[in-house]
Amino acid sequence: MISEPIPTAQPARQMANRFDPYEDNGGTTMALAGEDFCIVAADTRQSDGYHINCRYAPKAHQLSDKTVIGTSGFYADGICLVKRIKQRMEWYYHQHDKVMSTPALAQLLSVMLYQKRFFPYYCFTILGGLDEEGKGCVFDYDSVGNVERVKYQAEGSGKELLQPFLDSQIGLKNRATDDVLDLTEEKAIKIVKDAFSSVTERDIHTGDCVEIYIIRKDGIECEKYPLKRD
Amino acid sequence: MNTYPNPFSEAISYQRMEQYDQEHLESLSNISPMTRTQQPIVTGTSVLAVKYKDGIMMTTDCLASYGSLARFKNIERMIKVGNSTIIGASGDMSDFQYITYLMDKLMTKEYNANNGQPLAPENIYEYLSQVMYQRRNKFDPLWNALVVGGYQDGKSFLGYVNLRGTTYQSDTIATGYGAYIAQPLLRNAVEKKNGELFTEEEAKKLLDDCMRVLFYRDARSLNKLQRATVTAAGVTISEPYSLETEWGFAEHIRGYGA
Amino acid sequence: MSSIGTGYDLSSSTYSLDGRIFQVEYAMKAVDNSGLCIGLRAKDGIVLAISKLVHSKLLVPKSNKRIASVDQHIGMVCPGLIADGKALIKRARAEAQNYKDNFRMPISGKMIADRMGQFVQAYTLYSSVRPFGCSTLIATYDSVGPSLYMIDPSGVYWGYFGCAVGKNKQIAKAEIEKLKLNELTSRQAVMEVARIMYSVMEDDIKDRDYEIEYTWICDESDKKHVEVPSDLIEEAERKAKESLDDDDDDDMDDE
Amino acid sequence: MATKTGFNFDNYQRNLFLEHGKENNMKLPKATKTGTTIVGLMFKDGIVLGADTRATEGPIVADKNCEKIHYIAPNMYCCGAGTAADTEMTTALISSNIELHRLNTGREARVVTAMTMLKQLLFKYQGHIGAALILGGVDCTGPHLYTIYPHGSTDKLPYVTMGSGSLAAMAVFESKYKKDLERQEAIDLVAEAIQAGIFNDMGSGSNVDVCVLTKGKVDYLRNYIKPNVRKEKEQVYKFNLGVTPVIKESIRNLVDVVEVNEMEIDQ
Amino acid sequence: MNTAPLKPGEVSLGTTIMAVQFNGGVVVGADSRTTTGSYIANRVTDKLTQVHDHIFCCRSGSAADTQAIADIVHYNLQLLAAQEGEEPTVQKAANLFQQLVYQNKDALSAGIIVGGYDKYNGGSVYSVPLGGSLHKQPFCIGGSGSTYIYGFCDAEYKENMTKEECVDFVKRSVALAMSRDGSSGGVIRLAIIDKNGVERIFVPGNQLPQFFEG
Amino acid sequence: MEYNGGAVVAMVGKDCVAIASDKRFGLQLLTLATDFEKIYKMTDKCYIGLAGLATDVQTLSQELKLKVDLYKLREEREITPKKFAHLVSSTLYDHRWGPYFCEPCIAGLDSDNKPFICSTDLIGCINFAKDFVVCGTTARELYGICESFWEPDLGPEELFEVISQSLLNAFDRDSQSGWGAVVHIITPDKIITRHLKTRQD
Repeated sequence: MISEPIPTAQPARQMANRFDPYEDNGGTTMALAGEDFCIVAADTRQSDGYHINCRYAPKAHQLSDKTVIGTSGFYADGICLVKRIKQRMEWYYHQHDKVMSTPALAQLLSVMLYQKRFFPYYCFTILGGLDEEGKGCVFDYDSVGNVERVKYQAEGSGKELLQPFLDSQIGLKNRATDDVLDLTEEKAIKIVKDAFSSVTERDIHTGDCVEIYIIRKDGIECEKYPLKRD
Repeated sequence: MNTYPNPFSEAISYQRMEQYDQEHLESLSNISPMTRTQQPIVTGTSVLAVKYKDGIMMTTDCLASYGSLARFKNIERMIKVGNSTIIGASGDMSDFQYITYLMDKLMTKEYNANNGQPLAPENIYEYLSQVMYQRRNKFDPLWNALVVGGYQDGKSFLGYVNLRGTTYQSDTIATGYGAYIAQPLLRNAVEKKNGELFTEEEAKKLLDDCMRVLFYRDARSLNKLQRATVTAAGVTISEPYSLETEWGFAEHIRGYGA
Repeated sequence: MSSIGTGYDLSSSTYSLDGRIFQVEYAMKAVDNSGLCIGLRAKDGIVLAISKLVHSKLLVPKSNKRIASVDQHIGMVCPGLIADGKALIKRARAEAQNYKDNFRMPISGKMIADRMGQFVQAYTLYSSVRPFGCSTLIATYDSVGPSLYMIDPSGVYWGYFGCAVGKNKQIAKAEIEKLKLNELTSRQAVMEVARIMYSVMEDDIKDRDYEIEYTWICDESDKKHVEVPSDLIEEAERKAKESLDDDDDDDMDDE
Repeated sequence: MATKTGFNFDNYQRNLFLEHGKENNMKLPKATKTGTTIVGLMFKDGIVLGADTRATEGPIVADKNCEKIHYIAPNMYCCGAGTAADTEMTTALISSNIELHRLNTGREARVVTAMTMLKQLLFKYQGHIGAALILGGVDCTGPHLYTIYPHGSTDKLPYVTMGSGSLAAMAVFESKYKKDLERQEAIDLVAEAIQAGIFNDMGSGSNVDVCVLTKGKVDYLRNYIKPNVRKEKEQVYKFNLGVTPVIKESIRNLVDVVEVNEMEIDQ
Repeated sequence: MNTAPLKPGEVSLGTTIMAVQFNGGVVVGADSRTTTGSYIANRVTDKLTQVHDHIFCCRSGSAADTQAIADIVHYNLQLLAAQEGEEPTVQKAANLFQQLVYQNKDALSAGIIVGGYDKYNGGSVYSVPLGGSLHKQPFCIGGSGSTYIYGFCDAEYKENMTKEECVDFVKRSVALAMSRDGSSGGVIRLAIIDKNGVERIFVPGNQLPQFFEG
Repeated sequence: MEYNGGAVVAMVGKDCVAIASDKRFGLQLLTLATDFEKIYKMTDKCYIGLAGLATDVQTLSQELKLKVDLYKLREEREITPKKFAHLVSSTLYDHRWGPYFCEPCIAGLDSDNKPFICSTDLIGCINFAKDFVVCGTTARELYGICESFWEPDLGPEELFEVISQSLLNAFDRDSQSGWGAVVHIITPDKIITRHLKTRQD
């Protein structure tokens, strides 16, 4: 309460004493690599605490005809990172007269994240696309630039919920029988949709809509799939 | 057994004091660039804005609070930038005045350049977002949540940016308590229209209804509001006005229980 | 300016024996070669105009503006060496912004004129620099009302009701002096400016490509420095040409 | 055997040590909270209570369809927000005390009695019992609606909301509430308020529960609206039998399988 | 700090409360705002609590604490009245409040004004501020909003006001505090207590006295 | 919770229920034993899985077993899973101000052989679920994967595969649980217990 007699009016002190430069805007992203395609997906909810800021704030961004990036965590950092990458790609294009390849981008991204080692971008990034040979590739990052090339990965607020499902369905882990993964594009999209609808059931930060980018050698397609909005 | 005072104790403690002072000063100077951060002092509460048929409509009240003191009751919390953009601010008023100055500086530069391509609302929003984000990078944020509304070439624009540079664009935006109290009503109204846009009258009524609820429920609000519109005709900010309120149901409430 | 430098004209840091600074006077000559530039202070605003030759048919019409805004309420034109003029405009903008940075208010006409006067004057003091080869007309509309200043290359500045710089400025000045500026509206002033421009330039322009730029700052323009509306310019130029033709007719009659 | 009543503090010191001891910094597991939107509304003939059905553990949905409108007495129900176990146990305790009270007095309990019991209990625990409640009921003195805060303060109002979605729900009430609503209007308004919470507050979600209390009658409309039914999955993830590697198996039979000879039965 | 600060999440009565003597009784008044942070949890609270037929208390501070205290005093006064066979005096009620607040000062945050009428003393006003002291005053203001109107009240208060003057004084004072204090607001509730009983006055939020706004 | 680690999950099938746990016993990131089963038999057709601080897991399991046995002596009947759930709940809530650091999952068939599962939080808030319940350090992983894999009306063997695959893939992504797993499938006439082959890292 406000103690009974206040000597003088006091300025508001509702904010923390020390400014916290980070905000967690939540959201889940994932990517998986097929033989000749790649899928990057991210939900579109932007939240702050228990409040939904916006139901459509895209977290996946197309960088070139062969690459898509997904970031979750602190939205402003994510946007800034994407902007800087696009700028670097532009410079690269003008210097070398070719579009940066996905693996080259992946390396650049790692360096850019590490450059801010002591004031990191608070975002969980996934880069997906086609490599020079036209094969699907996925790169997974932590917030300070550790990078790993993987077949499939989930990141963001729903990471723990999503990853075991991918392990089972795409990684075919823990199976005594000789199951073979025949990952067609249609099947992969179905898995992505189910993965997101499942995460939405249990993770409060994920929902509203998922944007699924399908990267093929002849271009990128973006499919929107509605999720629950509660 | 008697104990003798240590003849050196005073010297030692003095030395320690000095050491402490030194360390203390060092530690102070080490953290001083990080402790520049202030807190909001003179503050404004919610800003509400919606897209409607003719452009953008935005509402704020006229209050600037000093803690819980309703200190200034004739504050304008919206500014016109150029002929097709408006910025509404909640949060610290000194920072908002600085933003006003920045905007004037930007627009003067544009005016002098006179290049025949006036800044679109999107451009002003982008500039503002970058300013806000860069200031948070310096641990010296502009303590505001800002709403940028604009209408140009037949397109409405509505964007939000806060002290950390977080941005989003939406058909309805509300800052401060408005985000919790008004936004549900605004979203509901938009969904009920099924993709159609509000007419001017509908938008006015919607925002007034929301401001009324905010006046009922936000202890830092005032029943003295201004409404701004951005349309093809330009930017207008209304004179302050008040809303009808309802209290009658409370007359016969007695006590808190028994 | 009939004196010959005889060695005292090599530096603006050197006086001549009779106490003149030839470099500054040469700078004024440079201004006199400029296309005619007129500023009129009417009762509710100011009109600026400058004529300029179009050097090449390849230039986009109406490009390469000579009159610039320094702030929303300040117009400025620097007849004379174009590049020097640009430098002055840049400086003026910096001064206007600097004033705003400090005082959070738009700079007054008096202050900007004073600041620019000092700046121009500083370039008459040192051997390492050359005085500006241009005069400066500053048109402002501030809390005191409309005002017009002209700074010449020496750094001297005065407030004017009307002034003319450049080729045939004497004739133009004589024409301006006939006007009752305190009774003129800005609209009428535009007409007058166009008329004077055409009557004075007459000979030079007969066979050369030229443009005249008009700007104003008045109540009609919301106290902002903007280009004069094109319909008004057209009307003014048409009338100016008509009166020229009349004069020609008169001349013929005389003959 | 003498039974001790009340809370058991055996582990209290130990847990302090585990959580804050010199070399320990164990995190206490999160208790289930109901972020929650709960509301109550007085209408012409009684009270309508409403609640969402989401229970959360931090950012995870622990229960998608829990019940937050608790039974107190045949003429009284109570919505709970806050620490789920606390709302659950507090209302159960008061419910039982009210029943005893009813048996002792031989009269239907009054709402104000339950309210007083609740506020005194919560005040005793000084806010440590994290139960924010909306109590509604109809008794011989008419319909009553109260809110009870965790620290034990109460309010008596014609329309109330609580929980993390209370602001969203209150916005709906403040803009649409009217005195003496009809029953269906009241239910619709309550459902709209709860849905404002469900869709705008991430601590609230799933379905709308409604409870209508009128003189001598209670209609508990469990899952009155289900605006968040999960869509059919794109495919079914069934596994072939034997896909999981098993090391050893043991079977405990609960039923003795006896070979019965038909002949013997006949005899 | 020997008084309890507000516990996290506790509901507080940011409050402007007031009690004034006039010839023949007292007028008590209060705003109606209850806040958690700057959210208004209840905009039409009744902070005037009747603890006996002719005795009111005005509550400020923690809603839970003041309600608990008022309930206890209410109970004790009823008991006392039954035992003594006559109405309790205002002073007795005030003493009860003082005891409770003083003895539990480290657990409570409650600032209370007691006002009422009894046949021995007529109208009287007592203040029990945070630490649990007791002060008899001709008029008394309390709560966070009161800081804004001390000057006004000192200037405007007159001894031996009529009932009407007194009501007007309380109304204007509370309205002034409400207009400046974010923690006070809503409606003004008044109660006039004299030998005839209690008369309640209600001033809705849209009919408050108006003052300079700027 | 994070001190010893552990994962427990229970699921409903068609006329059967399954409950499974990992077998790791650790001290933070150090694994001490790989035969620590966290599921305890309470009655013939009711099992409880307890994830959390190992000492509390054991204490609580014994306290509960005592209470269940006393109930049987007093009432001369088996406690039903639902009643048992309330018993667990009130036992935990007794310790509201000094809770046991563990979360139970309960699975069983009631007297009509109707499946029953539930979980509670550490102070006894019951979550009656119709599909699955999870607890332990692997809860988030389990929530996600069960949400995708669980289907209504699974037979005992199908249910076994679903619960096993869910558990195995979930705890592989949790450093604090794993190292073997055990699954109990409770059907009206028998309890099948299977130990699973898992990664040992």
